[in-house]
Amino acid sequence: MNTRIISNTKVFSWKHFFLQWEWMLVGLLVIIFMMNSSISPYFLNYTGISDATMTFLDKAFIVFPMVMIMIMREIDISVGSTVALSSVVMASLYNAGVPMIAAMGACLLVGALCGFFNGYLLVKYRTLSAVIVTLSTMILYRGIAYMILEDQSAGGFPTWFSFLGWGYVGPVPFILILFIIFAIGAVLLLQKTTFGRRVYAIGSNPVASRYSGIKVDRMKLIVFTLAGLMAAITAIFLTSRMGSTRPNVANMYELDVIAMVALGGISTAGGKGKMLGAILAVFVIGYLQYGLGLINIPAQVLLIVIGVLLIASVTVTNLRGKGKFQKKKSRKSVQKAS
Amino acid sequence: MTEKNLLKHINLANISKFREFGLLGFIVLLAIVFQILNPAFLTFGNLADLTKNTAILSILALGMMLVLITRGIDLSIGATLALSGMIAALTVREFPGLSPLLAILIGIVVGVICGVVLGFLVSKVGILPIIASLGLMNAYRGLTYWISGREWVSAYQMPASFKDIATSSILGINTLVFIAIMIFLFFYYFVNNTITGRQIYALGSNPDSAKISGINSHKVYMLVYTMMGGLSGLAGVLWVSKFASAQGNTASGYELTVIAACILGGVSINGGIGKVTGVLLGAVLLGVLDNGLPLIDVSPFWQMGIEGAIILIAVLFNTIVKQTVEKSHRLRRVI
Amino acid sequence: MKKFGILGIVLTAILALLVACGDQGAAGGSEEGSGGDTGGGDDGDKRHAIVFKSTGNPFGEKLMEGFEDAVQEAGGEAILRAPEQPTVEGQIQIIEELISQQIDSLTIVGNDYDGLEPVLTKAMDRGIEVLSTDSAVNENSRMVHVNQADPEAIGRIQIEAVAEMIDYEGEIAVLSATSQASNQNLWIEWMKKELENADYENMELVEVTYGDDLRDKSVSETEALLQSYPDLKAIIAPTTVGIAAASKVITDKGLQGEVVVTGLGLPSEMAEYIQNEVSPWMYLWNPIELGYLAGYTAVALSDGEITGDVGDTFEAGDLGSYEVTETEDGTEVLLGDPFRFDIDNIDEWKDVY
Amino acid sequence: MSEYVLELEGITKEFPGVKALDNVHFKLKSGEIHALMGENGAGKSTFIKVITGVHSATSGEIYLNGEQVVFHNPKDAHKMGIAAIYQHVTNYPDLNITENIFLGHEKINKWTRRIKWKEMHAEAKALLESLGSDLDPKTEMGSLSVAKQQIVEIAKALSSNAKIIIMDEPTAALTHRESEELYKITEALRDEGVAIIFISHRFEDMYRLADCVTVLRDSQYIGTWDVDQISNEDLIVAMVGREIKQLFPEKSNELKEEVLRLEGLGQMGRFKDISLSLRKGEILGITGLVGAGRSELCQALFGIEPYDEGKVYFEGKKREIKTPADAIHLGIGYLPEDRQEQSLILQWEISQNISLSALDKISKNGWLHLQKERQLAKELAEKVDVKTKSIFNPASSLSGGNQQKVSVAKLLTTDLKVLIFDEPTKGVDIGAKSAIYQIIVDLAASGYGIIMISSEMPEVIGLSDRIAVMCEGRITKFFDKGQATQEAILEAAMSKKVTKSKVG
Repeated sequence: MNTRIISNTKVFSWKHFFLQWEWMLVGLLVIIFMMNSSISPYFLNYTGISDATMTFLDKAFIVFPMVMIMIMREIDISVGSTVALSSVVMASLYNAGVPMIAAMGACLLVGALCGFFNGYLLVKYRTLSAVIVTLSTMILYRGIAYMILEDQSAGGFPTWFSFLGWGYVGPVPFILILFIIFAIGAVLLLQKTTFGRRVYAIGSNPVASRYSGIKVDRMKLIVFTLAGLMAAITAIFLTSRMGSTRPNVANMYELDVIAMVALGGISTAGGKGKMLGAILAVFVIGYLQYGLGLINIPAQVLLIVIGVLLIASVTVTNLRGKGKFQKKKSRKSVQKAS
Repeated sequence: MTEKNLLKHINLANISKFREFGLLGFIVLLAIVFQILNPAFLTFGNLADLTKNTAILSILALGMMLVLITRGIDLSIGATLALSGMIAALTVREFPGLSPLLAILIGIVVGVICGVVLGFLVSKVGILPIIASLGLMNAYRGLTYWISGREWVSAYQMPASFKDIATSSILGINTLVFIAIMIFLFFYYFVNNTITGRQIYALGSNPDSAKISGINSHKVYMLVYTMMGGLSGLAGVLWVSKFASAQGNTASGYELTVIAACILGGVSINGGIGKVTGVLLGAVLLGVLDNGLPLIDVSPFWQMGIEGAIILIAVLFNTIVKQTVEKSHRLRRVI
Repeated sequence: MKKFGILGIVLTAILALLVACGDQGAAGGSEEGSGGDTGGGDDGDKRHAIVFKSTGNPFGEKLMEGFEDAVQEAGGEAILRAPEQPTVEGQIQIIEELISQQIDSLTIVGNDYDGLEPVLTKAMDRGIEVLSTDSAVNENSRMVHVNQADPEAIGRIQIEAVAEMIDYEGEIAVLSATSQASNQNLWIEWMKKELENADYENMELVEVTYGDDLRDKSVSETEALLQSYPDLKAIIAPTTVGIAAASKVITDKGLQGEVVVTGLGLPSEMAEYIQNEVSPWMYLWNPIELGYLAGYTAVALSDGEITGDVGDTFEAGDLGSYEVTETEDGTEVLLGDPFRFDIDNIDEWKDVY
Repeated sequence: MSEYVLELEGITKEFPGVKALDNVHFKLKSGEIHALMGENGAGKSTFIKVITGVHSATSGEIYLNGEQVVFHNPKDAHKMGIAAIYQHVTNYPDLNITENIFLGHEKINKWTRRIKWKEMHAEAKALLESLGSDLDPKTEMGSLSVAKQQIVEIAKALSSNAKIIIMDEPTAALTHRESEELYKITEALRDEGVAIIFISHRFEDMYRLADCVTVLRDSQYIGTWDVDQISNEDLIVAMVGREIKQLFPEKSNELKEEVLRLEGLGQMGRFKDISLSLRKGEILGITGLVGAGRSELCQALFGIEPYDEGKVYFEGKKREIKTPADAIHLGIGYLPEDRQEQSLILQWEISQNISLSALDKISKNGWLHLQKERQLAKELAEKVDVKTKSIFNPASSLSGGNQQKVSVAKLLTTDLKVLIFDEPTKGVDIGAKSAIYQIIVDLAASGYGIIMISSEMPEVIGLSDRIAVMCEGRITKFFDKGQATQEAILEAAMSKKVTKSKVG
């Protein structure tokens, strides 16, 4: 129709590159490593660090889907209960004579079903918010776990099962290998695929996404099911690490996970943040806790530190994109009103 | 669409108009079931217990209602409650002669300070309420352990006057219940008949317009979180007085119960909607469940599952009614 | 660049907070953090750690106090830890941190009987002596258990006490905790066995309820018991929060003398209700002594004085000599019989723990 | 006492990096309707916000009745008797009518500070009646139609005894009949001595109502004229800064075979018994009053809210459309009415916006191929002539018209055969309007079947090959090209008599 030339080559900007939140987290991680090694002589020790890594990685699996969920402006606070329920189902089935592999399969299935149910309710009843749905199912799922196991614990798993949570492949913890594989997958999925692009689109503007032919409902079902599935994987590792399980395990895990995701720079207003940030945040919080644990900081101080760190980091993210952020906030509310 | 279906829709529409009556009906139904299964349910003594146990929950739920109406959320109230309860208890342990009114005041002041911090983070710094209150929840809880030196304050360390706050009565009504009623009346008046009260609804209903209408949104956010904090502080003192013990882990996770009460009471998490009477009924419903389930010999391990199922059903019922009403609005148009 | 300035401020603030915490830990002798600060380990001092169920529990604080006393008397260094919530996950994390610090012994008060087995086994593999106290872990997870009292005795003595209080006649109920810890159910089992005795034929255990160690839940469970069983004569609550909550309800309802409460509770929490005779007496062992004994057991294990096998004997400071004995699961060191708190002695104990 | 109730002298407003108003003058007499015109982005909205105290001017003075005033916040302006009715309805959907009317100046008891509900309800009722509306003031605002909400907004302005009322595009969401109501009310207000600033894109509004007109362009003051002094062409030149010769392009499209046919399509409560057909290369205009079911019909056709009766034939085969994805897969594209909410992701790059509905095309097995995306975006952005330097600029950096072009470019990414344009020129200034018309005609010429919904009669008449008029959920009349006149369409739009719609 005409001859206007529009550029389609991207200009690379170092400034832009280094102003990413992820660098801030990398810096934080370096500082924490320096701090830890200066306050405790036991920190710089390969076995110690790798052992510590194993203790905080179990719940980190839920971070992957939670990042997607929060980018999509939703939230899932039932994941802790999903961990408990799927863990309890797995252990009870095993104790009832089901082979361990099948019990693990059932665990994954239960987790996925829990997540699917959340997603289904959310999609079927559009006016319901995710907070309400998952708050209800949070109580429900744990309630079911209590119905199944009452005050008992279930365990006595085969010896190979403990390898999952405790084992090393060569010098590297098995769980870390699996986590890295999942992490690479998650980063690629969110940043390099159409799936990821759609996740961001839905979070940035759900209405426009739907009008653009994105199957928003199906996407929601997928990510919530994924959250359930990852909660089940967490359940497997957690159960393996404990060797037995109870209905009260993984209490408040959702809050830990949300804290990691928020620290990772994912805004609950949707559409913003990177998977890599959340993955870095897992290690920031994990090693901070470990380092403070090495100098035997009391639990209450640890609580305060984590709380303050969370608020401080989010404050910085907010100040960072203040202009953009506010614009978006108001846009969002317009949308809600309409 | 048959005539009969149409009629059904219109009936449902009426129910939603009187949503509170629906909730009340459900409570009555539940009460009847409990009564049939255990005649001790509808006795004066048990009902007195029930109201006493629901008082604190309803106080907190009213505060949470305002927060939710402004599209916010406060997850730190359990920790605020523990912190202010603990500080009040430590104070009366040191100064047994302290007037109980002053103890209540101390609790409220601590709560207000906690609320102001959260309000500041939300309104001025612009952190999302769920994240800000999550962070503060950790911080306040940690502070509670720190201040108490991880000790408890036990019954014998509290003066009788302090413990009497919860057991005494005013005008023949238990003080806890009396305070809850007073707060209920205040809220009823406040949200319906004062400008500030209506501004809270306006802000939640449409934050952008509120700006143009000259509503100072910072002030309103500060106000609701401060009120929530103050009420948590008050609840903290009442809690400690009621159970005659202050622990570091007091009311851990209680915020979720409070939010559940609000949701049952019809408060919308998307802001703008919520009635004082509804929230009260929501709190009472949870109170009835907590009181009734142990009475009818339900296995203690089933209680949580049953509660979860009832909350989910109530939430779904509410939504289905709402959707049906919208449909019937459309139906009335003849084409 | 403004944003990085802000980040700098934030980080400085966090570091300052940490430094402050460190100072505080070093200054306050009774703080949990005190042990680790001296660090090192090359100076020859043995380091003994104890991990309690959760922080902010007075029983645990006293237990750890006793433990610290014993370890210091023996010339070692005590590390006192507890997770914020009473969870297995939290304890596993702390134990990993302790393993990294290459401690010499680990005393665990388990949040679960079996759930700590993997991590404790790992600790033992790394050359750490592991023992449990108060709330036991299974025999594979530890070398010896320091038992406050024989569960059988605890169970039976509570029935005997309640029988005496209500003249061997009437309905009784049990208000338990969540029974997440291993001991509660075992005691209740022994109570039921004791009740089979012909002496108690006029007594009936009508219900066992669970207050989850939460104040509000324990109160409503107690109220439900009173409503459901108007003829209820006694409540046995073998848990601190439960017994105090139940006593509070009886006090508030003015049922002194009609319904009695007994069980296991902290004297500080129960002083009020023993003095107002809602609970004529109740039992508990001395957590300070229990911790003290555990401390000496830990020291003895790490010095190679004992190995946790049956028949080993060792000196436990002021408490005298103890012997490791055989039980159904594993070996144990038994502190003694539970202590009875009543109106005559409560005043001297209520300020102690 | 000055003869002007409101005077603004040399108002300049700067935002970081942008000068939104540059030395603007404005004078308003009492009892006058003063039109304020200008293209989008000319600074009208900012100007209004300065008058109402939402923004404070960087420099310049405001005189009210000859006295200089300074507004620190909206309340100050409100107290001085200035009220505004904004372009996007700014009400509180969860509050009732009375509250919406009185928000900000509630009637309260002096001593108890209690809100006097009874009085307010009564007064609200009286106000509404004076505006010829029988709404119950206790009704929730959110349940009202847009036109009724507009009436409440006016009542709100009246309730504060405003001497100056600013109406920012009040007719944008209204139909002709509703606009006519609004004109009457506005005139009545003027006759009572209220000064009114009326902002509109519609020339008809201005000619019908205004006494004089002030034009802004590119944040600058261009001039003020009496309405009868200035010709249409001059006004356009003043607004656009250049002459626009021809608003509607020459049409050269050729009608080919049928691509889409609807038979008895219906959706409960929204529309019923819709039968029509569309040929390749054809532009079918659909018009009618707001609420006649036009948008609903097209949204159903696009699968936003599925139809519940009737049949859709696409290229001769019966098809089901349940979701937008179905529709796009089939070859039906939709340009939504509200591009900012329904089409674009403003903070995203232009290229990402363009590729959003064609992610499968720029990917392989789900992996994004960025090079392909950029190529596609560049091609299409150039094709629809988006005025930007780079496809990596965020969509928010574009003007309304160019955003609309990006929305159109989005439709061109996939292999579509039918395009539905829902109010394609809504909120678009004159310059961009004719560009969009050109695009539509070109698209038709290249073989797309096009359905265009519009409330603007000239647009419908000027572009369509055929026009379907809807009224209360049904198609009341079809006009062939050349048959339609504004009057005939209006009559059909308001008639309840259903002409049996012919198929094909």
